[in-house]
Amino acid sequence: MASESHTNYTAIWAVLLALLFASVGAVYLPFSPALTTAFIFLVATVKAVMIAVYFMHLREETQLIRSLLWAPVVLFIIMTLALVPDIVVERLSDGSAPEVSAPAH
Amino acid sequence: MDVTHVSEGQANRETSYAKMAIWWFLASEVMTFGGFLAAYMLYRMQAAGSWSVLAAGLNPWIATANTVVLLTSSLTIVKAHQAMQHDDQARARKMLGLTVLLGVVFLGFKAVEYSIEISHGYTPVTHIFWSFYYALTGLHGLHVVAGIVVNAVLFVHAGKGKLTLARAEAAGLYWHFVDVVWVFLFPLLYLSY
Amino acid sequence: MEHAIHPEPTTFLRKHVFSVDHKVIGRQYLILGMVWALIGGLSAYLIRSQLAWPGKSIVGASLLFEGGVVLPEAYNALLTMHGTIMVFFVAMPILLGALGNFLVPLMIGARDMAFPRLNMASFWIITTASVILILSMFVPGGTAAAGWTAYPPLSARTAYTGVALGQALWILALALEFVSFLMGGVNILTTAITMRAPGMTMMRLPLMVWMQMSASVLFMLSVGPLIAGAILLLMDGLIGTNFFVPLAGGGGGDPLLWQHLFWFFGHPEVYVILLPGIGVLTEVLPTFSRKPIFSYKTILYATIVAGVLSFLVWAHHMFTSGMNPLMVMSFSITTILISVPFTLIIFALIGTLIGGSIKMTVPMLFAVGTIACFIVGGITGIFLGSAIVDTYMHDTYFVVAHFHYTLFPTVILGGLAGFYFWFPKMFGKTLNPVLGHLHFWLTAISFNILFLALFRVGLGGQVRRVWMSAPSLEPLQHLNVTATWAAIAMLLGQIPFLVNIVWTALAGTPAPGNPWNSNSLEWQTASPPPHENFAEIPTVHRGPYEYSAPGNDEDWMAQDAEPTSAAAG
Amino acid sequence: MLNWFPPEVSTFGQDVDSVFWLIFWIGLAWFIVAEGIIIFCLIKYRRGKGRKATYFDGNSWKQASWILIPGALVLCLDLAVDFAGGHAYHKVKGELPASDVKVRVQGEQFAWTFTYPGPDGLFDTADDKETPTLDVPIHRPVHIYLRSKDVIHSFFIPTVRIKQDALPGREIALWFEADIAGRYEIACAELCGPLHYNMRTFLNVHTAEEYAAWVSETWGDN
Repeated sequence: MASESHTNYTAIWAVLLALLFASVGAVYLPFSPALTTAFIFLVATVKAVMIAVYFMHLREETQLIRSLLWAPVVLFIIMTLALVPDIVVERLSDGSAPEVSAPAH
Repeated sequence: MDVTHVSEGQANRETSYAKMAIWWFLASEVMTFGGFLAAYMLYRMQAAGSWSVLAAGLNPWIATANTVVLLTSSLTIVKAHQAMQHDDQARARKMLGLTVLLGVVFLGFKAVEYSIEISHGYTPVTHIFWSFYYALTGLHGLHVVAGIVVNAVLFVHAGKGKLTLARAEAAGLYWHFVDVVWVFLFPLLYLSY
Repeated sequence: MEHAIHPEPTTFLRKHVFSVDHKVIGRQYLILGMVWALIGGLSAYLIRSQLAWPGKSIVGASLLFEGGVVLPEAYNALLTMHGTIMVFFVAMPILLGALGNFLVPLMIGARDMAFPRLNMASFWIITTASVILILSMFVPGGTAAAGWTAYPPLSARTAYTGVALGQALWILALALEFVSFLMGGVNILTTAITMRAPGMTMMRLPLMVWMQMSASVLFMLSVGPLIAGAILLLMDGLIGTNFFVPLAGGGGGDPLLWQHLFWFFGHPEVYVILLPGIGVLTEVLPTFSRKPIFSYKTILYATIVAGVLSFLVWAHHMFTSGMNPLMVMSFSITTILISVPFTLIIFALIGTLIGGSIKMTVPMLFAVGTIACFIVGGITGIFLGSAIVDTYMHDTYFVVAHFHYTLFPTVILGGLAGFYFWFPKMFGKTLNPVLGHLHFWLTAISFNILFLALFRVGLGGQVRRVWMSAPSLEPLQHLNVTATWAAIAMLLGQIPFLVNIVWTALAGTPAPGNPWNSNSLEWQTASPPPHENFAEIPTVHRGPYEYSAPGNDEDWMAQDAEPTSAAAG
Repeated sequence: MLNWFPPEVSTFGQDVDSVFWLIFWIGLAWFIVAEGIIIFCLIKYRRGKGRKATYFDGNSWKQASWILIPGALVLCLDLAVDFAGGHAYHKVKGELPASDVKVRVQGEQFAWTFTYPGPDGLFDTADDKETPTLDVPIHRPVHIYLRSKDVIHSFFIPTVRIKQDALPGREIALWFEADIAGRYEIACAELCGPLHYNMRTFLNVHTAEEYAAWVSETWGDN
């Protein structure tokens, strides 16, 4: 069925760990929060793609299964971007919101 | 009833029932976690950085160790799948056992982390950040538990030499998915601004 | 190695109750859907009676409400249950569960679904969800009463509606229903892709199979955010978190987020219900026009385009909800554009009638009735798609009439077209056509009177989900009364249908394997099909719509008939 | 024309109605075309004695054009409706025109309350007045600042053709200018609990003199 994959999984695993420590370390570097956040999520995306391609053998899959991964990711991005102008807005903070809220402060 | 009759549609996709089903399932799971992560990210953006002071209540070191554990478990389960390609049931069994063990270690770390946070007074109703923290890690944790159960069952099958490649591959795909979710959860919760 | 078919069950339990046979599961879904349809119909009767004669005692309601009077809290619970039952426990089980499960393996020439046990589990999960939904009506605090859309903060806090456990059980019932149809969707897709008979290429699939597959894909890609939202809403209700309830100090959650998560799922959901309805039409119309479906490719590509677009239109349910006006404009444009693929599909279905030799049997009557009514639904959608007109129309009875004109034809009229068409194949007996015709005219006429009256009431400014219409709308009250009498006539119109079923079950004449001389594979085996569907897996030589093919004396040619002359499609 | 709507009394009411009628006539035309073809086919092609169906599957471009052309026509009409609707929408929901008449509308479970800033023009000052009905002058734009105290309500004045959900935790601004004096009904359009049907009040559009009298009577002292 799938070709005898001789890719060295341990090497990929090592790279993943390296990327992990890079992103954890990045938090302590004196860059602006925006830059650090961008770097961290870039690293996370690279790790996700590596796992998908190597560990989940995506390269050997049919186009249908690859599209199964792309469709939800694209829909997720569209939904999140479409919601930004509605949720990420300044809200009332002068106490006129509901009194009947949870005991949580 | 003629069992040997092999139709053109079935022959080239015979072993992919389990894989086809898992990928469809993972597509809907990506959307479910996507809905969660979208809600969390949007609220965090709306809070414009005010959550980072709350996130200080988290312990990134345990989480980093957890990420190492989960990445390693992804390695062991892909080795189990590799072993199954050579129909090496014994090695697959060893690797599956390691995966189950690492999964339990992950949950152990999580339990320790939860107890620390609750002892500091951070409960799901403390603040919406903590509500999201417990909701996200809780749901992910449940998926880890489900993965451990499946892998344990396959571990027993491998012990009796009855494990099939399709099932090992499907369990592997599911476990890698759970790992990918954590790969995104970790920076979102512990490292972001 | 062919997927070994499960052995034929022997005990009554394995044969009829805990069965893994897709045919038995299809029948079980059908019965579940029809029982819920009666309950949903009775709740509609109570709602309409309260609107026509506010505060009065309703005939037959005294066993539910003391004195037969529906109070406002009970009214809100009724409208919540009516919406939830009709969408999730009638439309989905009948169109996806019954028709999907029963037809897909037969139409592609397979012996059963790819995962028979998963298929059985999906039925028993939705049955558990049904039990939970019924239990949620009898818990302290009453039934969920925040509408089937359950907008927070109304649905998130007990203080606002007095409902405590009812809302949580309602969410749980929905979550289980989603799990059930996720399993069903995986099954249909895996089966249709990997288990087709030899020669059954993707372009020779009957369009019903394509519609079931696209409906499953739409459902699986859209349900995720709502599952996330449901879990958050559950935590808001039970634990008291603030995901959707804002805090006085400006923190806390945002109710708009729930609306987005709900409608991101909500709109693809209505296409999940619509597409199998169109799938019924693409099988019934060619069979009784003795003519191929008009432009198989256009319908297929229009369905795919409509499916993709359906993920980009959800916010037209929220034009007046405080959304950013720029977002409102972009969603208004995509919403109005989605009328184009559906125009193509509807005109292609009408094109199937042109040049045909049409026999108005009962299934054909229901199918043509479905198209005729759906056209009204589609056109009134344009009003609601235009943001400025929707500002006036939103949450009025115009919207209620619009979505009934789209959902009712596809689920009830389209579902009944499928029921009368495949009843001989499913149950091996022939229904009485006279009762069928009577059933159609009673249902169709009363449906049109009911909702045309509500269009007018909606234009007059009557707001939706109100226990009593506004005093300023007194001049339109006679329309409310007419609509209620039409609703009662429609419910009574179902009696010939029930009589027909009972009479056929007891004394119906056995049905032949291919009563309508139709081409697709399910008609090429016995009625009802044996346990393993086909004695021998058929080899397919042509598409499913080769009716009146030139050079062929018969006016039909089964998909698996040997190619005798040059007529091989 | 057919008087299906309540009379429109605001400056942009005419725009809303004109877009409605534009869609109505286009829709009616398509309705007649589509239903006409169906009825025509059912009669002409019914299975009489020996009527044989003609075989064409519509997959060739020539035949498919029978439906692609109407589809393209619908696309063009859709775009026309988009532009007409978009223009009117921008007029209603675009930036608010300048105005000195401001009212804070607060929706709470089962009542609307209206707060007027009073002579100093500022909210949350001593001279604010709160009334159960919305009193506005004629021919002058009015700013509404919509809030909600508990659940989602929807501020709906049919005759003025505006509707806007009141979200708890947010203040949403909208405007209208009434050009016919009178007393018009205000309703809540979003399900907000058991007495949602009863959450109604009135919009009083006063002529200039009446408005002055109302102002002096409400703020009697100065």
